[in-house]
Amino acid sequence: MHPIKIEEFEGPLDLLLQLIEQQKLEITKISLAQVTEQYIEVLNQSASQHISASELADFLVVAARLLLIKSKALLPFLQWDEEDEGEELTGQLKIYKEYLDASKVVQSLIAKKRFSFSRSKLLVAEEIGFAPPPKLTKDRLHDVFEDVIKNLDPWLNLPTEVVKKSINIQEKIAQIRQRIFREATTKFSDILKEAKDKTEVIVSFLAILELIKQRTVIVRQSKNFDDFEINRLD
Amino acid sequence: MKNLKSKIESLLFISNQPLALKKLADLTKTETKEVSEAIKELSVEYDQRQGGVIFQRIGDKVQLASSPDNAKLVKDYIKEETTGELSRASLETLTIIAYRGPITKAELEQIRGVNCSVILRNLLIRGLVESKASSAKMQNTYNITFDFLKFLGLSHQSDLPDYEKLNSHESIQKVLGSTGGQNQE
Amino acid sequence: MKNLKSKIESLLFISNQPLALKKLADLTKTETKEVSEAIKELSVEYDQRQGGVIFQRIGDKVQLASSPDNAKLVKDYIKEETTGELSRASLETLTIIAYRGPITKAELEQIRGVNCSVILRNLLIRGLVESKASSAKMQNTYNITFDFLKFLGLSHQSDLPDYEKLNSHESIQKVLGSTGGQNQE
Repeated sequence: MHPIKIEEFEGPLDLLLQLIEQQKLEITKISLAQVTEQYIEVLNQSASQHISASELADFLVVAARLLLIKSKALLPFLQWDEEDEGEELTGQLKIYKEYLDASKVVQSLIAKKRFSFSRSKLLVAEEIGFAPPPKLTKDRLHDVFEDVIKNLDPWLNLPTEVVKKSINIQEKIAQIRQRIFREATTKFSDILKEAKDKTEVIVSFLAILELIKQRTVIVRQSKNFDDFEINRLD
Repeated sequence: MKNLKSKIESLLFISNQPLALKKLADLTKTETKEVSEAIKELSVEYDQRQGGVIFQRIGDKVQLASSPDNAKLVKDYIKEETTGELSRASLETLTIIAYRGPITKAELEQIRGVNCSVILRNLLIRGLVESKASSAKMQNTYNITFDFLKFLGLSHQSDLPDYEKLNSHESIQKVLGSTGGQNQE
Repeated sequence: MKNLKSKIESLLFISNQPLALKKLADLTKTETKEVSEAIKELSVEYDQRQGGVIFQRIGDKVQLASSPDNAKLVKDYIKEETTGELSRASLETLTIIAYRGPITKAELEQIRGVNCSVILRNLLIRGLVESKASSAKMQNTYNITFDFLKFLGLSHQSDLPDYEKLNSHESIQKVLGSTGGQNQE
């Protein structure tokens, strides 16, 4: 495997693109499956240092989509919807790449320093002196300031909202873990039956992978591309 | 028409901010449609003249600016300290907004694949992006400002390289319309 | 020559005052004689165009100005801009300065969430706001003027309605204080 050395990335798509390009791959479903593990590894390494709380949820969402793509390639018996997640993500990635390339062109345009400038002050013949807006009152100022304060709310609440979103994903992972713990042995297809939407399917995968890594469960598959059993290790 | 063009030119010349079509129509007591015609003609005239002053337009706003050919001369004269330095995230976001604007936050996030609240706020504060309530899209849309256009030294957004292609990206509609809208809040 | 004309035009456009031939020669690093030639040509071009901007020569100084044909329109616009009611954006800015001044531009922009450069300049021109070098904050601070305070019928800033409560409102403190590193790029 190629060593992963990612210096800096702007969001999950950028990270994904860097991983693909490092291995000189084209943007295809197969390459996405190939870099899935590395993506998750980088995520584990960098989550605390490089990824802000406001962006973590987006990184997790892409991780989940990657796992889904990989699992579909490995386990064709999984058929939970008609949408082709792989097509969708490769499409998105290709578009992102086009704008990323364009941003380099824009950067070189700016670097030429061909700036233009406009007048900074209204062109008036004489000094204006003191010219208050005739109808303005102190009460109006008061009302406007209250509005200004109220308008700060969405921004001030933003960090909480974003954190909530990542907690949701992490909570789901925790729920699924507990389920696996309750039953000593369970089938993957059974877990999937209960998944309400695509995100839960994805999250199930994340949870199981995590548990395998922690050596709390072991997964058995009788033959390739088949359903598998999850056993708790006591 | 010549008359109206002259009026618009006078107003733009003395003003220190971009003027909207609607505002120009009010000031000149003319229909917006006529103002729109006059502006188109003026814009073409300025483009053809290639003089020391350019005619910039973004959406329904217009402004006169010094030609980018004389950037250094003007910069030194007015003692501007513009460097045009932008972080990668800013550059990436501005590029998408420049090519796709006016664009909603959800559309922007769909392309970048990441929450853009923080970066948008930074760009709004730096005056490189502005937001507008859009009744058509039922939410705010964002576009680049004249200040950013001046960094680029262009008269119009559409003068950006490959504008046609990146503005009306075929598959982008598919992505934006898809159910994979993970980033909607 | 086209080049030199373009340079002179840019400088005249951006300048708020007439420029002497000698000054133009210095700025463009050209001989006065060439500048004189270029100015003649520019002057003829502007005369032929009969647009909204005219080229004036007074003694050895030259300037661009709005056409006298539109004198009334321009005067009305300036009057509206400098003595009329404030736009919503300007009003918000003035209000924040009234309740929070002395305040830096950066703090002001954190609260409004948008760039305030142009608005601030216009409020300064109208004598509603003044700026002061603040050694404590290492940058200029802005506050409302005494004239404006008197105009509101107040003798102290703290006499503004609900001053205590609004001045130190929690949301304002939060947005100016640690916003959890949200504002770094």
